[in-house]
Amino acid sequence: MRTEFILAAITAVNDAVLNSEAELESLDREIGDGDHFINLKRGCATLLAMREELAPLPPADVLQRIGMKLLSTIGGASGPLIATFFMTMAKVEKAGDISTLAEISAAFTASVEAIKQRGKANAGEKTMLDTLIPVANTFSSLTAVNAEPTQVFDAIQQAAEQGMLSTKDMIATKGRAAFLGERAIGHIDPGARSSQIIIHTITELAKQHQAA
Amino acid sequence: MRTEFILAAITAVNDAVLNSEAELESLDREIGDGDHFINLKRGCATLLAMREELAPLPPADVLQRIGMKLLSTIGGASGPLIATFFMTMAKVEKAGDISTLAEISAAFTASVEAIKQRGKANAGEKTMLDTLIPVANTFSSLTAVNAEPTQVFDAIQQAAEQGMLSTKDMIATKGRAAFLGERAIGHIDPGARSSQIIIHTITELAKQHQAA
Amino acid sequence: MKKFINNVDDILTESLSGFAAAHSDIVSLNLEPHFFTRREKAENKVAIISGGGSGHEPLHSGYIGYGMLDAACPGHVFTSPSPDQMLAAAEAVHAGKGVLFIVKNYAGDVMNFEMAAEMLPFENATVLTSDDVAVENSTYTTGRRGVAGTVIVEKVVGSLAETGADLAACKALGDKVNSRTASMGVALTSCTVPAAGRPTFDIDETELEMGVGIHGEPGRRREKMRNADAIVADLVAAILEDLKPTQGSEVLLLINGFAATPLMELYLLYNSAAKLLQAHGLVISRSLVGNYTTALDMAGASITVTLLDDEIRQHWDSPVHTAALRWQC
Amino acid sequence: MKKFINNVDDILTESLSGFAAAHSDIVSLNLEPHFFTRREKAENKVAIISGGGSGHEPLHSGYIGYGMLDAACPGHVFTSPSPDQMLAAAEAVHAGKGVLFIVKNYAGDVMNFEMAAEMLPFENATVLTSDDVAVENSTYTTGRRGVAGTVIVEKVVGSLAETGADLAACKALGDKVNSRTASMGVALTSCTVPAAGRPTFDIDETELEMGVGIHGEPGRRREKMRNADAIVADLVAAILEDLKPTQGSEVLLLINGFAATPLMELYLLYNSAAKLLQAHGLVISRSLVGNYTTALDMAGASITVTLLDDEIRQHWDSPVHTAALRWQC
Ligand SMILES: Nc1ncnc2c1ncn2[C@@H]1O[C@H](COP(=O)(O)OP(=O)(O)O)[C@@H](O)[C@H]1O
Ligand SMILES: Nc1ncnc2c1ncn2[C@@H]1O[C@H](COP(=O)(O)OP(=O)(O)O)[C@@H](O)[C@H]1O
Ligand SMILES: [Mg+2]
Ligand SMILES: [Mg+2]
Ligand SMILES: [Mg+2]
Ligand SMILES: [Mg+2]
Repeated sequence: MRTEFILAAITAVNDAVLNSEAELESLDREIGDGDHFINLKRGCATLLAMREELAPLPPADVLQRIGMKLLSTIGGASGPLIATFFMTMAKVEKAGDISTLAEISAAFTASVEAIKQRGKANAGEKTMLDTLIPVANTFSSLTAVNAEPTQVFDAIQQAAEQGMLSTKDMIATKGRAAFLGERAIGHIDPGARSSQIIIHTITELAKQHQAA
Repeated sequence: MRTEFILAAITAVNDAVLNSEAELESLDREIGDGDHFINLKRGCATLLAMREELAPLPPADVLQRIGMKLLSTIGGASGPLIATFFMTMAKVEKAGDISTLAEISAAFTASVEAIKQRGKANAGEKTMLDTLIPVANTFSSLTAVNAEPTQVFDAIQQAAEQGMLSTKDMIATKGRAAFLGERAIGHIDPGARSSQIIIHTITELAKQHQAA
Repeated sequence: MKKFINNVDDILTESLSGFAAAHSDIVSLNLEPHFFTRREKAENKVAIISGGGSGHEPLHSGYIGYGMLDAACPGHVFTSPSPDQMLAAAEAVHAGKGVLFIVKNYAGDVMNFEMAAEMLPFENATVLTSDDVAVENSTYTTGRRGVAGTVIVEKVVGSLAETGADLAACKALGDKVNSRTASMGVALTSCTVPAAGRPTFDIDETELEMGVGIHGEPGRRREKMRNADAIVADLVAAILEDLKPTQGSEVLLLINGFAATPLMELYLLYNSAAKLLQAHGLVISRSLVGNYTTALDMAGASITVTLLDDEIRQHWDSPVHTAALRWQC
Repeated sequence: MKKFINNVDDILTESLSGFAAAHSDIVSLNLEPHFFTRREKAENKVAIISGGGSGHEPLHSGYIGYGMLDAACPGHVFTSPSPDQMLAAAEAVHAGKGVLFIVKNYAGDVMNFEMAAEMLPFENATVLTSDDVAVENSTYTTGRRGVAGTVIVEKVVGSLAETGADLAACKALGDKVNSRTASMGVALTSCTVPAAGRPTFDIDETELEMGVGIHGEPGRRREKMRNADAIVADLVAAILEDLKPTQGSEVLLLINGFAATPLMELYLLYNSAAKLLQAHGLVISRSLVGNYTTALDMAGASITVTLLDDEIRQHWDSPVHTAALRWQC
């Protein structure tokens, strides 16, 4: 993983999140407390402001600083979960350069695993994990067979989208939507949708870097 | 003044007040605090319930009990003023039977005078007195020349209506509307309107009793 | 109109009964006529009695208790109580040293308390509160309204009465506090009188009412909604224009909510007002923030400033034990 | 959205600063990261720390002071604070006897406090409050929310900590109070998160939301508006179903306003709920009525019942001196 790519991703994700304001806000209004967009926006803005400070650092430090910073800026349920993701990525990167797609995939899987631990949650509970777990699975199975990078990215995008959409018909058992019982049915989980947007944005960026 | 007439007036005034709900409520909403109709309705309902108790009493006692009862039921600004009116009528009646129109007129004038004292107000301040003072004046000048009763009642009705309408262009200097400054202009005073309705109702009743 | 009520006609009795039950350690309720007294009658002091229309809770019943009121007479919603209530309350709490009525300056309250005072068989006096600077003062008119500053008058006079001071001294201190107190309010929404069932005035998302009282009566002017600092600047300017405090004066700052405005916003207003007063060279040595004098379900707030002196500060700080204000005991 | 604000981004800091200035005799504010502590650090006691999203004022900062919290960490509106705040707060108030976190049971709060607890260099424990019976409890799910009952837990545990009790004892009492406390709420309007600028849910004049929490999240069901007694009957039934109190049990009854509901209505609800509890053979020996755990500008209220015993009653009655709860001192 290269610092340069991470910095580019910060900008791209920030744009994508800002472009989804109305949708994310209304998803969290419907089955949450309405602040998911604001929380993400605050996180993105802080990372954006950190780019100069991050630029000279090795990727492990970049990931660790991102994790710590998000931990203290996002708050809410998504804050510690997203932070945990980055802090785990940093740990894996620190342990040994992640550079091949397979290595990235393993790091990603480990980081999603850390989210599961932190949130005491799993697939099927109507959370961001319903996007992240299928993505991790697809990512590792395709890299295991050495699939073409673009093929991998396309498959990830599909898995993310399907996972996100699958939350629509679920009853929630974790997070705020769990308080709603059956009333949560028919609504996509905001964290599942934001994760899918972010994954889509980063894989698009990866495809461009790939092409360049 | 006869007890029977007072009891009939209670019923008639109650009907008239109830019929003016929307108008009185909105007048006091516009330049007051919105309760004038409710206050009057509460007063009327209490008197209605007292009719049996009042029926055997001499007029002076009837007027005194009405005054005391209204004093403890209406509240607000109109309560003590209306109560003062009846308590003064009672005092005059006690001092010597009021039976001729001229005597009634004198008692009315004395009672309006008592309202002026109690409220420290006069004509032109955008209150019920802008209805009551012209009525008192008309009443006494026509009875002084021994005008026909129906002529007197018609003139009173006209004076009341003109007086009530005159409050529309006034700035208030007494009562709640005084807090509004120029914003009170363009609105009829609720107490001026309710007094006019009551006077109209009673004079109509008097005309009927006259005819019968 | 959406409210927690059963029948409109029973609101008052049910709410008063709830208050009496929740605070039975402090107050007793009399039902016919309506008045509250302290649970234990106080002896050897001037009896301090207030009252007014309901809908301003915790005013006045929330201020009954040691160090403040001896009794309070609640009227119907926004309607002055009647003399029979005041007479019965006075009868219940008079302790041989006379009765002081604390009355907000509204035609109805003034006349009803005046009639009670005329009929009262005890020595008595009245403090009229008139702290609302939104209304111009004049001896020819009804004059200024009494609003949230009334709480400060009741606290300070209540404290003095507790020391055994005589009626004249209590009346004099009440008048002094009132003359050193100025308030002004702003509404973001109207309130809804339950029996009327609809908002007293219409106002849209882009407007505010400046200079409102506590009855949903329209204010002095309708204005475009502005930011908090701009609103506070206008309120504070009107208050200082009236009080004309000298540099270095010590003040009490009360940010009063009208009921529907959350504490988060009231503290934001406090922040704004405090900075402004300090910029004017004033020293804020006492503060109060919350819903102390309300207007049914209105969103809005008022700012009150009292110029302190040693006497007023001492009586503000002294122990008080009521449902809505309690400290040092 | 009509609120007293300047810029949406500054609301929190301005409001926290106002709170700190208005109550500078009780609390101190730290700005980066945000946390409040008592003005005078307490010694020789377990440090009691709470925190949560803002918008529930006076929860939690209003409960800092003698007999209750040592520190509180305010998050953004309806957003859990983050571990750095809790770590810094703990650092500031730890007095050698360990730290007890009192945390309302929401995924975000739980995870953030958990991460802080993991990083904390001091002995620590956590009491999770989960009094909201509108949500079914289960170990497989997020479980019940912590709502207004949290105030009772904070008061009682705060009192015990003041006696020098150790961390395990404070944690045990907190868990006990929580297990003996049940709440349920109803909303008449939504609230508006300032940064979102529009109400979280739409609801019309004829409807209510039954079983809501304190974040404008929809409740368990949308119902037709009914009279107060009928609403109270449902809330009380759910609470008693959960607590299953025996005849003659002594309880504390809290009627909590969500912010925009006037005291007049809260006392009417108290009247209704008290009668019902008495009819169920319960003895209401302690009461609290007011806006103690709010949901921004939401109209609505919750009912909380705590089963008292000698220990809980004693710690409820003991002296407390905070901005929002004060007695016996
Ligand atoms: N235990 C959990 N595990 C995984 N994801 C969770 C968990 N709890 C909540 N989430 C995710 O967090 C999202 C909400 O985030 P956000 O709105 O920022 O925080 P909050 O719910 O505290 O307001 C949910 O949509 C869900 O995807
Ligand atoms: N000082 C006064 N003298 C005469 N009439 C007055 C005075 N003050 C108020 N009024 C009358 O009382 C009316 C308002 O009565 P009402 O609404 O019942 O009481 P309140 O103003 O206390 O709510 C006004 O419209 C006005 O006519
Ligand atoms: Mg959220
Ligand atoms: Mg009126
Ligand atoms: Mg009135
Ligand atoms: Mg949140």
